[in-house]
Amino acid sequence: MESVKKLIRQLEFTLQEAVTNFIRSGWMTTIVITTMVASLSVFGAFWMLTKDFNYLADTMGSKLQIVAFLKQDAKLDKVNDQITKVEGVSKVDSIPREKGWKDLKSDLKNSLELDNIDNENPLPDTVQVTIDEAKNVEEVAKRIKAMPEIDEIKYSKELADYIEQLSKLVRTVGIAITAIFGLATLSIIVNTIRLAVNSRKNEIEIMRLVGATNWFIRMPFLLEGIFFGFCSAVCTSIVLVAWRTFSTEQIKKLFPFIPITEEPSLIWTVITYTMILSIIIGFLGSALSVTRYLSFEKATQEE
Amino acid sequence: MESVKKLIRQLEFTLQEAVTNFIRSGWMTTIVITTMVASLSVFGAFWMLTKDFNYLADTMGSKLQIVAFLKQDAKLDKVNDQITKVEGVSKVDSIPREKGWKDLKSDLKNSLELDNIDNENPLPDTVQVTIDEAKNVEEVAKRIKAMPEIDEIKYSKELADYIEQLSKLVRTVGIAITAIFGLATLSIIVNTIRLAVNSRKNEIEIMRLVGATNWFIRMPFLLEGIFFGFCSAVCTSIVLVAWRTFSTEQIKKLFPFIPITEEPSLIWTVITYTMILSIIIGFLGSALSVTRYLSFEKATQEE
Amino acid sequence: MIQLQGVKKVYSNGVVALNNIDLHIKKGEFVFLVGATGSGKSSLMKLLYREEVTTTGKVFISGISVNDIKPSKVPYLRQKIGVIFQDFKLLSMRTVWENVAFTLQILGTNKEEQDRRVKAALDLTNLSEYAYEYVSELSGGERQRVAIARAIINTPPILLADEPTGNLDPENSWEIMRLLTKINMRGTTIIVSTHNKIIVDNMKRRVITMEKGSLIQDQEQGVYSVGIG
Amino acid sequence: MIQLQGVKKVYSNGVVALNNIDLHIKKGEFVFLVGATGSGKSSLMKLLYREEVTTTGKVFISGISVNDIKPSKVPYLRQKIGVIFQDFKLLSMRTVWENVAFTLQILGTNKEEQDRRVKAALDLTNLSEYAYEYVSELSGGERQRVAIARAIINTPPILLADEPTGNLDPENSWEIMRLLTKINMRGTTIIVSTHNKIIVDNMKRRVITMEKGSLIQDQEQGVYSVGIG
Ligand SMILES: Nc1ncnc2c1ncn2[C@@H]1O[C@H](COP(=O)(O)OP(=O)(O)OP(=O)(O)O)[C@@H](O)[C@H]1O
Ligand SMILES: Nc1ncnc2c1ncn2[C@@H]1O[C@H](COP(=O)(O)OP(=O)(O)OP(=O)(O)O)[C@@H](O)[C@H]1O
Ligand SMILES: [Mg+2]
Ligand SMILES: [Mg+2]
Repeated sequence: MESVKKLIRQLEFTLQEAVTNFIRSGWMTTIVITTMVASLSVFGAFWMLTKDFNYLADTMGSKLQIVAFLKQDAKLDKVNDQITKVEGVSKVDSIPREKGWKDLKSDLKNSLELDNIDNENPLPDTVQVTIDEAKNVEEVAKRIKAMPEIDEIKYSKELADYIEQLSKLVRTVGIAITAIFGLATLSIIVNTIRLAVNSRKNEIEIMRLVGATNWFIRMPFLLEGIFFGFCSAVCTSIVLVAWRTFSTEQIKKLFPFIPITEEPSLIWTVITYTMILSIIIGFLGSALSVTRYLSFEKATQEE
Repeated sequence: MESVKKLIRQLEFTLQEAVTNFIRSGWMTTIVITTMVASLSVFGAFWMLTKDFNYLADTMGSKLQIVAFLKQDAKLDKVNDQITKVEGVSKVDSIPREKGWKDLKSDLKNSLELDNIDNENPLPDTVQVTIDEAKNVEEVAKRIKAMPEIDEIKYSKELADYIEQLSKLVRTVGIAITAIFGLATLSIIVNTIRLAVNSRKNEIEIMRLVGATNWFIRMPFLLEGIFFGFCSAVCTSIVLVAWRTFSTEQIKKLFPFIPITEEPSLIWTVITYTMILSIIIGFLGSALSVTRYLSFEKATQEE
Repeated sequence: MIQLQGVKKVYSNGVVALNNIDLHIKKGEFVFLVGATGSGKSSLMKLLYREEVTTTGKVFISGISVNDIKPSKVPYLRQKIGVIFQDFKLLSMRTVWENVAFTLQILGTNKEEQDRRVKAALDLTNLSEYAYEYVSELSGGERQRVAIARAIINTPPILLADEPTGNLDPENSWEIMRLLTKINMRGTTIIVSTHNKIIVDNMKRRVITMEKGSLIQDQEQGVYSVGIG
Repeated sequence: MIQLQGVKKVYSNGVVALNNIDLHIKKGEFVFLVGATGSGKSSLMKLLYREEVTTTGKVFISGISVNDIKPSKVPYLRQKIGVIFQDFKLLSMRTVWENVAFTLQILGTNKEEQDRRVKAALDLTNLSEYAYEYVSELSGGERQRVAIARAIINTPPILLADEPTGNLDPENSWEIMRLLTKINMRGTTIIVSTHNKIIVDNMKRRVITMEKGSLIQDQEQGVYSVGIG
C-alpha cells in the first residue's frame, strides 16, 4: 500500500517536472516545436500533394474512351446494359446509327465541301464507353470485344499506356519521396530533441549523482516528448487544414478545369497519421536522447 | 605594424579554434550536418521534382495539334513554310488531299461497312501543326487562321485549356511549395544551429568575462557555420546527384513513355544554389545564434 | 560500515589518484580526511558513491562490494549516501527549496513530510529566507549551504562532505560542524574532507591524512598536519 | 585607482546586496575584503569588472565611470582586470594550458611570448605537470590554481581574487598569498575576498569588513573580525 502511494507521489512529481521543464525552457520548447511543425507540415503537405497528383493522373484516365461498333442485328439497349455491368466502366453512351450519321455529316460539313455523300448511312450502332482508370482499359476492351453483339472496338492503346504510366509514375515517385521525406523528418526531429536534451545533460548528471533512478529521470523527458509531439501535431494540423483550404479554393478559382480530390477524408487521414507519428516521434526521440546520458559507465567519461 | 601582426595572430587563433570546436564537439557537428543535409536534400529533391513536373506538363502541350484546311488553290509547300515560321510551332506535317482521302478511307473501312463512298475525294489539302506549349495554342491558331491560304482550322480548345491550366498549376504549386519548403528548411537549420550554439553558452559567457571582444568570440562560430554549410552542401550534392541518377534511370527503365528533362544543367543549377544557400544559412545561423549570447545586458540575466 | 581493501585508482589519463589504500571506518564514526590538493580525497569519496570504480582492490559499504553493484542498482546505493560535492552540483535553474526537496522526491516521500523536512533543513543551514530564490542568484557560501541541506535532508546512514566549508565564514563553518556533529550523534557515519586546520584541530576527531594518493597517517583525535609530517 | 561613490546594488529579485558603499582604493594597494557569506563581497567585485551595474551610485576605475562604458568597450575594461572567480569559470573541455593561454590569445600576444608566460604562470602555481590535462580531470584545488594562473598571466593593473584559497591546503594558500604579494609589489592593485582568518591576520594588510551589504569597518593593517564586531 505504502509503495503504491510512493509510486503515485513519484508520478505526480514526474508530471509536475515535465510541465515545469516545458514552461521553463521556453525558447527550447519553441524551437523543438517549430522544427517539428515545419518538418511535419512539409511531410503532410507533400503527402496530400501526392494524393492530389494521383487523383489528377487518375482522372486523366477518365478521358479514355473505347468506341464499340455493334453488329447489325444487335440491340443497342441490351448491349449498353451489358457493358455498364463490366468492371472498370464508368459511363456508357449509346449512339444509334442515325444519330452517328447525322453528327458525322454535320461535322464534315463544317469543314469540308462535301455534299455528295448525303445518300446512305454506312454507320453501325455505336457505344462510347468511358473507363474509370487507365490501367483497366485493356481488360475492359477485351471483355467488350468478347461480347457476341460487338463487331469491332476502337481505342487509343498508346494514350492508355501513356496515361497509365504517368499515373504509375506519380504514385511511385509519391511513395518514394514520401518515404524519404518521412525519414528526413524523423532524423530532423530526433536530432533537435537530442540537442534540446543535451542542453540539460548537466541536470541529468546531477540527478543521477543524488540517487535518482533512470526511470525517475527519464519519465519527465518522455512526458515532455509526448507533449512536444502533441503540440506539434496540433499546430501541424492547423497548418495543413489552412493550407488545404486555401489551396483548394485558389485552385478552384484559378484553374476551374483542374479536378481536385474533394473527399474531406483525405485531410483527416493525413492529420490522423501525422498526429500519431508526431507523438511517437516525440516520445521516441526523447527516450533515445535521454538514454544516451543514462548509461552508467559512459557518463563519467564524457563531458 | 604591430597591430597588424596582432590581428593576424588573432585570426590564426580563430581558425584554430573553429577547427578544434568542429572536431571536438563531434556528435554535435554530426547532428547539425545531418539535419542540414536532410532538409536541404528534401528541398533540392523537391525543386528538381517541380522542374520535372513542369517539363512533363509542358510536353503534354506537344500533344496539342491544330489542323488547318487549305483553300483549294493554295500551295501546300508554301503554306507549310509559312506556318513553320510562326512562333510557338514545333512541327508542321503536310497532308496532301490524296493522302488524306486514302487514310480516311482505310480508316473507315477498318470499322465500318462502307463501300459506296469510294467515288470522289471531298477533302482539301491539310497541314497538321504541332504546338510547343499549351499556352501558345490560341495565339498560333489565330495567326494561322489569318493566313489568306487557309480556309478553316480545327483544334480542341478545351484540351488546350486543360493542359495549359495543368501546367500553370504545376508551376504555381511548385513555386509556392518550394518557397514554403525553403522557409521550413531555413527555420529547421537555424534552430539546429541555435541549439548547438546554446550548448556552448557557458563557454561564451566565460570568454566574455575574461575580456574577449564580441568579434573574437563570434569569429570561430562564423567559420564553423561556414564549415557546416560547406560540408552539408557537399553531402547534399552527393545525395541529389545519386538520387537524380538513380531516379532518372529507374523512370527510363520502368516508364519508357514518360519524358524526362535530360538537360544536365538542371542538377548543376540546383546544386549550385543549394551550395550557396547552405553556406549562407550556416553562416547566418551561427551569426544569429551566437549574437544571442553577446548582448551585454541580457547575458547576466538569463541563465 | 565502510571498508577499502588494497584500493588503487588510476584515471584514464594515467594519473594514479589512489594507491594501495586500506581503510576501515566503523558505523557512526566521524572522520576527517585531510591532505594537500590533488592528494586523492575527492577520488576516495567518488569510489564510495560509485561515481568512479577502483582500478584494483575492493570497496565495501555495509558489507556489499560497491564495484559489483549492478548499474541499475547504483541509484539505491546513492540514496543511502548523502554527498556534499566539492563543486556543489546544484540545479541552478531551480529554487533552493526545489533543490533540497529533490532527494525526498526521488524517494517518493509524501508532501507534508517533504515540507516539514525541507523547512527543517533550511532552518539548520540558515537558508530559510532564501527558500524561493534560484540557486543562480545565490552567493558562493549560500550555494554551499544548499548543497549541505540537500545532503542531510533524508538523514542518510552515510554522509560524505567534500570541503563543505570552503566558501563559508568561520561562524557559518562552525555552525555546519555543529550540525554535522549532531547528525553524527544520531548514528550517521560522516567523512569530511577539508583544508581547514582550525576546525580539524578543534574537533578532536579521527583524522586520516593523505599524500599523493597514499594514506600516510590515521590518528584518533588527531590534528591537521598536512605538509608538516 | 578604484573608487565607489554611494553605491547601491539591488538585484532583480529585490535583494539589496550592497548599500551605500563609499570606498577608495589607491593604485598598488593590497586589500582584503571580508564578511559573512552573502554580505556582498562578490557583488562588489562584479561591479568592478561590470558583470553587474550599480542600481544607484558610481564606480570609477582609473577615473572612468564603469557604468558609462559602452557595451562594446567592456571587453577592454576586462582585459585590464584579472579576476579569480569564486566558481573558477574555467573551460572544462580544454586543457590547463589552453585555459591559461586564453587571456593572451585575446590580446593577440605572439606565440613565443605566450609560451614563455604560460609556462611561468604554471610554474608559479605549481601546475607545470598538469599543463596538458583537461580541466574536467583536475581536483578542486588544482582548478582553483588554474583560475589563479589565468588571472595573473597578463599582469593586469588590477587583480580581483574572490575566495582564491577556498579549496587549497594551507601550504598552497600561503604560496598563493606570497605570489599575490609579489605581484602587488610590481604595482598591481589587488583585492582579495576571503574567509581565511589565519591569512588575513598574518598578512597585516588593509582589511575592509562588510556586513549585510554595508561597509562596516576599514582598517589599515587589520585583522579578520567577522561576526565579532
Ligand atoms: N576525472 C579525472 N581524470 C583524471 N585525473 C583525475 C580525475 N579526477 C582527479 N584526477 C587527478 O587525481 C588526483 C587526485 O584528485 P582528487 O580530486 O582526488 O584530489 P583532492 O584530494 O580532492 O584535491 P582537492 O583538495 O584539490 O580537492 C589529482 O592529481 C587529479 O588531477
Ligand atoms: N544574481 C543575483 N541575483 C539575485 N541575488 C543575488 C545575486 N547574486 C547575489 N545575490 C544575493 O546578494 C547577496 C550578496 O551576494 P554576494 O555573492 O555578493 O555575497 P558574498 O559576500 O560574495 O558571499 P560569499 O562569501 O558566500 O561568496 C546574497 O544575499 C545573494 O543571495
Ligand atoms: Mg577534492
Ligand atoms: Mg562570493
